[in-house]
Amino acid sequence: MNKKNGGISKVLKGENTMLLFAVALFAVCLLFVPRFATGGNIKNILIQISINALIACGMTFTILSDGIDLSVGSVAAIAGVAGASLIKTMPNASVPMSILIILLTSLVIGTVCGALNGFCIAKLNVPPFIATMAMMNVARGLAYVFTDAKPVFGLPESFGFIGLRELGIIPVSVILMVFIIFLSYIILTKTCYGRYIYAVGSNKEVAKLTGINVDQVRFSVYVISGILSALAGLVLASKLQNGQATAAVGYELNAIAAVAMGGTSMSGGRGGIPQTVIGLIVIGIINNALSLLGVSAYWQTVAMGVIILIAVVIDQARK
Amino acid sequence: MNKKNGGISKVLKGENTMLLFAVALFAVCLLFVPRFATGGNIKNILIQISINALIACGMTFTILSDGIDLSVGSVAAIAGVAGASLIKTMPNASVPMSILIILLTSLVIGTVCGALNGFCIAKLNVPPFIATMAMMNVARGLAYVFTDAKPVFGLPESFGFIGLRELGIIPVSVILMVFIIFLSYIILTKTCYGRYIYAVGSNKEVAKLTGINVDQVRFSVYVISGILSALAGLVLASKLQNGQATAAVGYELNAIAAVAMGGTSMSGGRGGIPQTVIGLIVIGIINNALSLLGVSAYWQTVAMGVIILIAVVIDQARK
Amino acid sequence: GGSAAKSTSAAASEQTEKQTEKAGETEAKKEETKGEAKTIGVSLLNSTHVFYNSIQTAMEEQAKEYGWTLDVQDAAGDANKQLGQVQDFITKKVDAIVIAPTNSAGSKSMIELAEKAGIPVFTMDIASDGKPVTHVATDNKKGGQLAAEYVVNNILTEKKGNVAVITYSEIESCVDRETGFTDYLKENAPDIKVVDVQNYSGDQQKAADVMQNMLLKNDNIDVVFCVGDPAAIGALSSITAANAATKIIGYDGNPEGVAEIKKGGNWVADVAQDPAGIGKTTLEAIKKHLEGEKVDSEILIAPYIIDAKNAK
Amino acid sequence: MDAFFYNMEHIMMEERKETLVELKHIHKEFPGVKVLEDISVAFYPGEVHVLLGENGAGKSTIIKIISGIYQPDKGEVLIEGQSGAKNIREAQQRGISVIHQELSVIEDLKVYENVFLGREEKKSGFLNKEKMIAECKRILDEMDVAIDPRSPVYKLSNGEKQMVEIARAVSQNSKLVIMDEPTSSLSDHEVQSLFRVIRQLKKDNVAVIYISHRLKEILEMGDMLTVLRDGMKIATVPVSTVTEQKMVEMMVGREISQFYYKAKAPENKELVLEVKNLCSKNHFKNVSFQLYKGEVLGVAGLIGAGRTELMRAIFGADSYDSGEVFLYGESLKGLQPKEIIKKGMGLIPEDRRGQGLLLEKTVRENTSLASLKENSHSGFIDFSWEKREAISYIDKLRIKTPSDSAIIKNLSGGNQQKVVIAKWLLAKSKILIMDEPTRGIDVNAKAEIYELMKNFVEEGGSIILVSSELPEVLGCSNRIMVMREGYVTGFLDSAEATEENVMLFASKGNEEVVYE
Ligand SMILES: Nc1ncnc2c1ncn2[C@@H]1O[C@H](COP(=O)(O)OP(=O)(O)OP(=O)(O)O)[C@@H](O)[C@H]1O
Ligand SMILES: Nc1ncnc2c1ncn2[C@@H]1O[C@H](COP(=O)(O)OP(=O)(O)OP(=O)(O)O)[C@@H](O)[C@H]1O
Ligand SMILES: [Mg+2]
Ligand SMILES: [Mg+2]
Repeated sequence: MNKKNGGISKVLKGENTMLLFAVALFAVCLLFVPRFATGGNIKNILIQISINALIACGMTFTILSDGIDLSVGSVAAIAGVAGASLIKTMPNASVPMSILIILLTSLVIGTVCGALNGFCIAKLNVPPFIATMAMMNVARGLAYVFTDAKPVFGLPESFGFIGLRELGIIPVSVILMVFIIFLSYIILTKTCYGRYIYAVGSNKEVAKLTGINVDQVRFSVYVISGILSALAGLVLASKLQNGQATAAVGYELNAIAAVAMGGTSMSGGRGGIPQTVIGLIVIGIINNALSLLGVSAYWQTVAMGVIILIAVVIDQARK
Repeated sequence: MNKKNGGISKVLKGENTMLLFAVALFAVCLLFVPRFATGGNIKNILIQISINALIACGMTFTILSDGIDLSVGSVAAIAGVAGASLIKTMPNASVPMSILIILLTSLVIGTVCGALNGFCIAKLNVPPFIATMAMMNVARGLAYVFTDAKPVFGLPESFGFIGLRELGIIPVSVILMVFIIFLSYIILTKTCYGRYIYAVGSNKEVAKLTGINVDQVRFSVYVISGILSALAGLVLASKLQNGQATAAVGYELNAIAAVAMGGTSMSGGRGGIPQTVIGLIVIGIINNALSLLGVSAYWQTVAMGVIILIAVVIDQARK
Repeated sequence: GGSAAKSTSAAASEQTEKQTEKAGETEAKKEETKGEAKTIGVSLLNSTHVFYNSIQTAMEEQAKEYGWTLDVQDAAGDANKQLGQVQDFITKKVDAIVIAPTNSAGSKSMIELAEKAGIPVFTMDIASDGKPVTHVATDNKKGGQLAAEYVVNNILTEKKGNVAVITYSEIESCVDRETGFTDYLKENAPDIKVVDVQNYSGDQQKAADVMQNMLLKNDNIDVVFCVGDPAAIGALSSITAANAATKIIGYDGNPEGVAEIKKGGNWVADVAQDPAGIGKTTLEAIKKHLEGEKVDSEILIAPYIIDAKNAK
Repeated sequence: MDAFFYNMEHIMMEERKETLVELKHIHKEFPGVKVLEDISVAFYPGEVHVLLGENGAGKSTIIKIISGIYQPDKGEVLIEGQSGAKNIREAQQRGISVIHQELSVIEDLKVYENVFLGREEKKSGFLNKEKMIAECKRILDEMDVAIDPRSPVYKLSNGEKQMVEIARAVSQNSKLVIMDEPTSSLSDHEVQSLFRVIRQLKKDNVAVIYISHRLKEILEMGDMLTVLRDGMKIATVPVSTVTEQKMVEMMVGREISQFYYKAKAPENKELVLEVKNLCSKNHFKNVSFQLYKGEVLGVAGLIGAGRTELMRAIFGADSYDSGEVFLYGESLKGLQPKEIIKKGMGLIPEDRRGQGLLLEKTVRENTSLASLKENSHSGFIDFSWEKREAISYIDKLRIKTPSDSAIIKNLSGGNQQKVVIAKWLLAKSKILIMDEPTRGIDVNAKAEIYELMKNFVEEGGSIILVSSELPEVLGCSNRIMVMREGYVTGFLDSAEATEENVMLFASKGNEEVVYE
């Protein structure tokens, strides 16, 4: 909580420019984008960022530890495919059963992929960029082999609970997102483990000489990232009611963009979940507004690039 | 030349494992892959790596300076489109004229895109990952806007000179590749400028204290990368006899893979062109061999990931 | 196949004419009734692909004629992004939604969402696992068959020889073209051997590379079937460079392909889809539906062969 | 008294004419801290001008202003009568070279590349490597240091890196050479080489600004002395007019009665740590020694003797080839620092910025890092404990910092070092390995640290004190182990330890290896 208050008071003092930018952007959209200011649309934005949010939380862990995880999209795809195939064998699965399957599959697939990444990085000393790029190929390839590039569909209704249903007026996927964001925030700011991630990301040698198990920390962040990516893949499959090997291509860049845009340092040690959340919101608002404004697809690409740049430039200029 | 001898003697001493790996891989392919050992195939491999080689040389500069350039593929696309559109207005262009157009377009487009990247990074202090990711979006988007996503075709014969013709038995694109590799090597190892790139990549603060113009160095590597990417885009357009906004998608990862695999540090200061060349060759051989062996597309993806990983793990284990 | 295609598209254009007339007659009436200036939300699979581009152009022309507004979005091959776009369309309260789904499965939830909001959904090109009002598409398996027929009837008339395929393994509709092609040969000309199938992943340059490798690996390839025109362009550059005699059959009917066929080189034929037909027919179906008429749940636009004879 | 100094300064200024660099009424502030107030001082060619002051007094800030890194808020810098340098490059071009307080070499480049960085020799546009290597070798030989010009810098010991930086600065043919604590990681032998170089510079009429916390050096080398206290100038006087006592008084504002604190050697020898035949290729060979409860074991040697490598190996940070380390009779073979720390050992590394501190983090976070887990509630950090302890150590060690949440990067070097010490005191270590613990620390703080050490051993702790400053080793240790080129060449106890004896062991050959 400390930090959050810090964040807000910093904004008031004009220090956290990116949050200021997000607020300004939101205000501009409220005024100028038709139908932006409806409850339904705000809900849409939240739903639209929820998948990226899960992945970006995991990415925050790896980037803070001075790593990176390029395999997130592929892990999401393979988990989605695996979960869909599994649930397909139970046409009458109940909602709790579906949720159980989703959580179990995330845990298993995410842990396996993440542990392989983590092992190569922490134990075999492979640069994170390479190790996770290799995993990106391997997981994606296996998803193709497994499904022959055909979507796995015809899933039981109950499978859609997490991705499609709402509890009251709040979509389940949004609740899940908020929960994961909160959990990640707590881990990173309130626990020793979180502090160790920052330490390792700031300076591995110092961390080691201070008695932190650097290998363990580096290993574990990839497992976390793997599990959250797999979970994202399953929410995606649930939302789309199928699992497909081509899902989530290029999501690593979206997630990295959200993390880096908020101000988390790409070389580790500085930043955190609040920054990632701001990045997610800014990107989510831009995407939504451009789409509501009916900007052509090509110009959307250009505009996205320019706005991200402007946001970061303003942020840097203040420092 | 020193370095090269150094490289070879190091291999003999078993120090440069990645080169050893490349040699072993080559030997295995010679023995077990049908038709691998033909002159025609060696030529094919060289042609196949030539585009990536141009981009990877530029990438080596940015990575050595502790940066990265994600915009290479988009810059290649926009340059290809621009060059093709330009040459299309001269249906009877001669070969020298075509070459001139290609070189001029590379220079102009590459310099503009690279300078924008460099300006944001060196002057506005935007993290390289973000700045070049923004450029990746902007350049790609503009290429689409410019062409409405339609290929620019119906180009004069002469435009194919660089991409398709051979001088004697050596393809022009291969000659160009060798020239650019050689030039990059000389710049990085034999000039003050090259030395400064290493210094900046190794430690910006200290480099600044020793009076190196850090901003200038950081700026210029992106211009170099831009020009080489644009050139790659034009060679590609020449080879395929059209310019396309969708060209070279995802080429940044191929180039980074080549650079990083050879052993150049992702955080700058260590590595160089010989390492990149080894990386290019290993990736080229793997791709070619898998294709010759008729491995299914899905398994090719998996195999690529696994082999890259094995190579890097062996390399790390030796250290 | 070719004749069927013509009849369908002829019928389609006749319909168009009729409707335009009708629209002219009822112009005065329409101004009174609300909702004549409709807004249609369109989410394309990949607007950077020439094929979808042509669909878009045709739709825009048609919409202009109707006085409608089109809101075209690009899903860039990402189902999740497409879902987001459908949600945005619902927010915008469009009158109808057109989806070119990114995959045969997965658009069901989008259709349901829109239905809940009372907005009719139409699909194009790739069939959905949900129930749209109407689905307008090319038959991709059929397209593959057409290419194979062309090989048997016009190139390897002795029903003997070697053919290869450059496919796009990650895209289902392209894999359908591949299987349509190979299955037809297996059944009707078993002596024509498919000696190699390679993936180009949508990258022209990769198509050039795999073509190079295929030429080296196989002593003789008579024909290469490319599941998309970009692959054919890549293949052409390698075949030209190697001075090989391999003939190319492309797929899509894009202008650059037609231009090559007219030149009379190695690229001899192309399976043309009729993107303009798909676009127009879809809008027509929407119009009918909004005016309360009943429309067929599936309208197939048959592909047809373009070769030197009918290339224009 | 101040008036007296002022007059003297005045008289001397009139005597001499050409100033090389002159500061006039310089003010400098950082957000929230006034660092320099109204500083005026002049530097002359052929003169070694010493800047003296406690940690955080503003010495480094002055040299950063002269060398164009910072611009003053008020006042002006004159270089040869012209206005000051706007950036580092310009300062360099105008003949100013600097050895910075924190090691400033590029680790990935080779020695000769570092020495010539920014002013490479060229032949027809390309680098002339042969010439640079030869030239570099000549410079290093002149300085009497045996470093291969072709060796990558990351392979050198800290002291060797420092020599490389010195070589770089003095070979630039500058008009002014600024040395900010050049000797902080050098032992006597190298200090003498450096002094030879400085004497040569003086002969060549080069101006030298010299900063050091080693008072003896100042008396030996300095011509003029400027003393700073809390960002203000106290006085500028000729070195010949002061004594060590006087300097301390001017600097601290009071007298320091006792400087070194040596605890009594323990009566009954209770073995704590035993090292047996420890070997590591290239670094140290066959090292054996014992450490007893309540004792300070000094480790002396010239640079590159392998002391740092040995300590890291004992601490589990590096692996070794053979031999064994026993802590309370238990072998530490294969253990990581994490486990060894749990058993009660702590290491204060020689390179505090690279290995001791998380520079971007706060004083509080750095202080608590080693004991976070032990004081957590099932994995959750106890924030109130953390803040309490951080503040209490800021008090106890008199760490000069705006608050416990100040970013440690902005503290002066000496205060940073105190935070490292606080970290291990808080972790309740029983055995502390201190590698150059007073590097860059002012006399006052040094005395405080020595007192801390004494209290620590008196309460039953043991210390291995690695230091290149002989008086410190002699003054604080109960026993001294001397190393040379990776070998232990001898042990001296309190009674027989003199500078001469230690130097004898530190520079004699392996064949004369003597064990206790
Ligand atoms: N960038 C900065 N931001 C804020 N405060 C700073 C900064 N740099 C230095 N200071 C403060 O300025 C004061 C003077 O620092 P300086 O480095 O000049 O001291 P010094 O005399 O060189 O000390 P030492 O002997 O420890 O090296 C210190 O209190 C330090 O905390
Ligand atoms: N990473 C390394 N790789 C290779 N050699 C190294 C490495 N680190 C240190 N050395 C060598 O080991 C020797 C001992 O270095 P060490 O740092 O232990 O010396 P030291 O006695 O602590 O000296 P100093 O007082 O200079 O710190 C040095 O000569 C150095 O060249
Ligand atoms: Mg200082
Ligand atoms: Mg040392």
